[in-house]
Amino acid sequence: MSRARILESTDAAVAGIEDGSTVLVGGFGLAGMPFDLIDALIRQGAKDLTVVSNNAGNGDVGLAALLAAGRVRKVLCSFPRQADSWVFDGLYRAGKIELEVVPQGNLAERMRAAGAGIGAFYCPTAVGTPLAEGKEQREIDGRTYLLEYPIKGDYALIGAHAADTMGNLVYRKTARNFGPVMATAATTTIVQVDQVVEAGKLDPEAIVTPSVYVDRVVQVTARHYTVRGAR
Amino acid sequence: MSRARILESTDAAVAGIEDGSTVLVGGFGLAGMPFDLIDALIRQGAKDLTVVSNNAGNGDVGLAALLAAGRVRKVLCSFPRQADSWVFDGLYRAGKIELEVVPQGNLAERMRAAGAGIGAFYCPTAVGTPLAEGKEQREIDGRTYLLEYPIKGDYALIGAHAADTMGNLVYRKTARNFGPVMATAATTTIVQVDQVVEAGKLDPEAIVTPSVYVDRVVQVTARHYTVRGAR
Amino acid sequence: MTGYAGAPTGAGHRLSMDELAAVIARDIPAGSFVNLGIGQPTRIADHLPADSGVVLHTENGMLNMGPKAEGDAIDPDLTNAGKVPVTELPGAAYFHHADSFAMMRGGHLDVCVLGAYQVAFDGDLANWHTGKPGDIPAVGGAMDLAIGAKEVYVMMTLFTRSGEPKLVPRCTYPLTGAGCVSRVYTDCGVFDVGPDGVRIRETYGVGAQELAERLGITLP
Amino acid sequence: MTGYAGAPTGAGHRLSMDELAAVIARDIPAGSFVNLGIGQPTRIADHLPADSGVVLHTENGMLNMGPKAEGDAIDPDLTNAGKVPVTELPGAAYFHHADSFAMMRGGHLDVCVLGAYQVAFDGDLANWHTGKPGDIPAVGGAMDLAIGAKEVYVMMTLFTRSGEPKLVPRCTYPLTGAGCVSRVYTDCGVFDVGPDGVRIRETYGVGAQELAERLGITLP
Repeated sequence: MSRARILESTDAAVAGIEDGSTVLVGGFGLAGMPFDLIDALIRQGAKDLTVVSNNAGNGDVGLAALLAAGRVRKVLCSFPRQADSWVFDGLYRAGKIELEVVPQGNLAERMRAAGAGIGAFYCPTAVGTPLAEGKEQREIDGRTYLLEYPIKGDYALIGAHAADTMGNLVYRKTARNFGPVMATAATTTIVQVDQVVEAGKLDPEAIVTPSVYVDRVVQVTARHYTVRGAR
Repeated sequence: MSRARILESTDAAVAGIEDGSTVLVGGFGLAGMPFDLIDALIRQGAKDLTVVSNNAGNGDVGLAALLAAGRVRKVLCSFPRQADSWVFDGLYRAGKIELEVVPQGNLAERMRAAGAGIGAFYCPTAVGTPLAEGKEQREIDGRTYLLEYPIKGDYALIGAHAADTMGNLVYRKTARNFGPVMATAATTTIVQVDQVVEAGKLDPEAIVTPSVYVDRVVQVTARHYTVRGAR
Repeated sequence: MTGYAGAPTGAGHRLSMDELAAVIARDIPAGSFVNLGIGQPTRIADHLPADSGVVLHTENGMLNMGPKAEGDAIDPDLTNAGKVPVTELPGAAYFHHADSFAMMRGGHLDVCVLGAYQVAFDGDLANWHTGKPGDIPAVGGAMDLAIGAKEVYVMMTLFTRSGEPKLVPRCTYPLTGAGCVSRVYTDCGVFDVGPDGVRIRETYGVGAQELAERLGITLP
Repeated sequence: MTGYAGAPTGAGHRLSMDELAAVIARDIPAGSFVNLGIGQPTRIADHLPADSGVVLHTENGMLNMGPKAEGDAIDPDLTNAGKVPVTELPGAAYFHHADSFAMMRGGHLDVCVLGAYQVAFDGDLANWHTGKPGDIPAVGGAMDLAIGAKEVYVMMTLFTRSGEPKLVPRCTYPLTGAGCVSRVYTDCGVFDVGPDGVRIRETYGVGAQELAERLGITLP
């Protein structure tokens, strides 16, 4: 990918996302969720989206707001049902949204595979469970594995703590979660950060997402929510 | 794995390595090579070893010295033939050592798979080449892949820059190379570091190898060599 | 646990969930790397001795997690897998989700303690889905946790509110993992499970004989 | 390249390897992420304009590598893939080998430039092994590089010392990658290769007609 662009607005950052796109949305619950990019995506208007994210929205903000706006056709996630996932619950029960449940580690590893050029991999998770149905099974060295395929995104919307002007990223604490993996798995990675610093200001030993994975960066005023409820 | 132990000597660090073990040896050429642990391993006397490392030794130090001592039955590596790999070259031409050549990225990814509990993976590297011989081949989404299996070590000997008292590790520049991957792929990971600091002194955001992967740590006086020659 | 409807009627003292958490904390070897599932298992952290050297993993990307955060210490960027704000201990490390689950799947954690709907005598685990038609399925990290740690312990009440045993010959709920549980800690007793079947380790407030009859197992 | 034995006999000026490096540098789009193979391709770095914004990747774990280190700047912990001490530019990042090759294999680099023994008209590449019985095989990152970048360019002399073309209908040396090369830069000219066969883009010191005859290709 060629050099990351530092943009002036979230609207510019989400420009061009097409109807029908697969969008990887960062965050574990609300930690690391790119609220401002999602709000911009709602304004931008792309619809019929497939969203890949760990959860299916909390409360009425972020991903939940995108779902409420009716822009999402399908959700791939590990944990849609939460204490405060009323938006998703309502859509799902009304048959207005499709759901594919993927174990959390498989969600992460399948996106990593997409980013790393791995065609498929044998994974021990979910063997013998209903989520193994329809999957190819194989014994290797006496253990049973399921064949899992990559999950690739057209776009990733993620949140990070800081970017340098080249697009290198660092994160904060457990808000790191899916961001680094999604950045590798999407054709176009769009990042909201709390601050942009000059290239050379981030410790090269501590950069988590190297610039090659980042396409668009926008600085936003940090907004945080705390959720109550189960994962 | 239970808590890492900080040991007083390299001899204590390599104690118990059995004849016939598979030993993952860090370093890319000399950068990151655990010279002191290898010297201790030579004193310790384990023989009939299978060594997994990117190269097959440079000059007369480090891995080359272990080879010269006649302790290695087989080498898995990506690049044995170098301007200064006379020890390996001699043993190989005399039929005294077995060689398995593995593309560099596959070497890394197969060790990652071992550490990550992946049973096997489909990889596009080496398709259509002599190194594809005997490997299972598969088309996925119109591209051809080879099935690659994990490489697991009984021991890993690696070099890092600093450890904290819990065993968390940071590296320096390109000396990081195979260390973090090997630490995940071995039953017992033994690390030489330039310094040991109190837990809490390393930035939790910048730790590259978390303590769970580290079994034994020993502090040594930094020794560095620079090589001339091709990779 | 003071008398839920389904528990045995013996006069003895069954363990409260807090007492049970203390029992499990006692059984976790010093220096272990441990993942405590959301819900009841989280309580175990409060019972680990300060010098246990146990390091807690949370699958959303952290090792050496500290206690729940209170007041000003609450940081929305620092939560556990249950999305509860927590703290960090000296020597903590952060990593992304693929690395976190690689750590688990690769067998690097010593112990994982999970809640359960049902555990089978052979170690099958059901804890993610009731299988009822109206329920929205949600698995989270349960299946990854189930197959990941070296030892998977379950912490649960032994009986449902309506008196059905939750330690069963064969799970009727959809499985989370097959043959993955090695030990089951309950208010009425502790059990080893696995390929050789179920074995009572200790009992609380109820005789082994009565327990065996309620569960339909044979004492050795 | 001043007259190696096998080159065409025309009186014109064939490019030196340094001139060729400048041509390749010119063709690399600004802002690209690029891996330069060991040997001749390394020279390309010296010809990239300061404002090109090209970011160099070295597969031993670094992005935004700077020029070769000299004197006191030599740090044994900082080398390129050829194990030559190098420097770091502002905005550099370090990562481990699995991450570095994931970056390559995942198609995130724009251009990779490699040396070669032979390239076939369809883009097959041979650059790792002569196949001679006495030779010790050594592949390094060659096979990973060959299939990794979006565009794989080759930089080589067009003929061997004994006058054999190195751009051939079919490689006789063991392959490094199948159909992976898109363009071949040589002292005598630049060629597009691939599924549609070979096409001459430009020539240096020799006519297209003569070149076509030497290589056994037909001009359009």
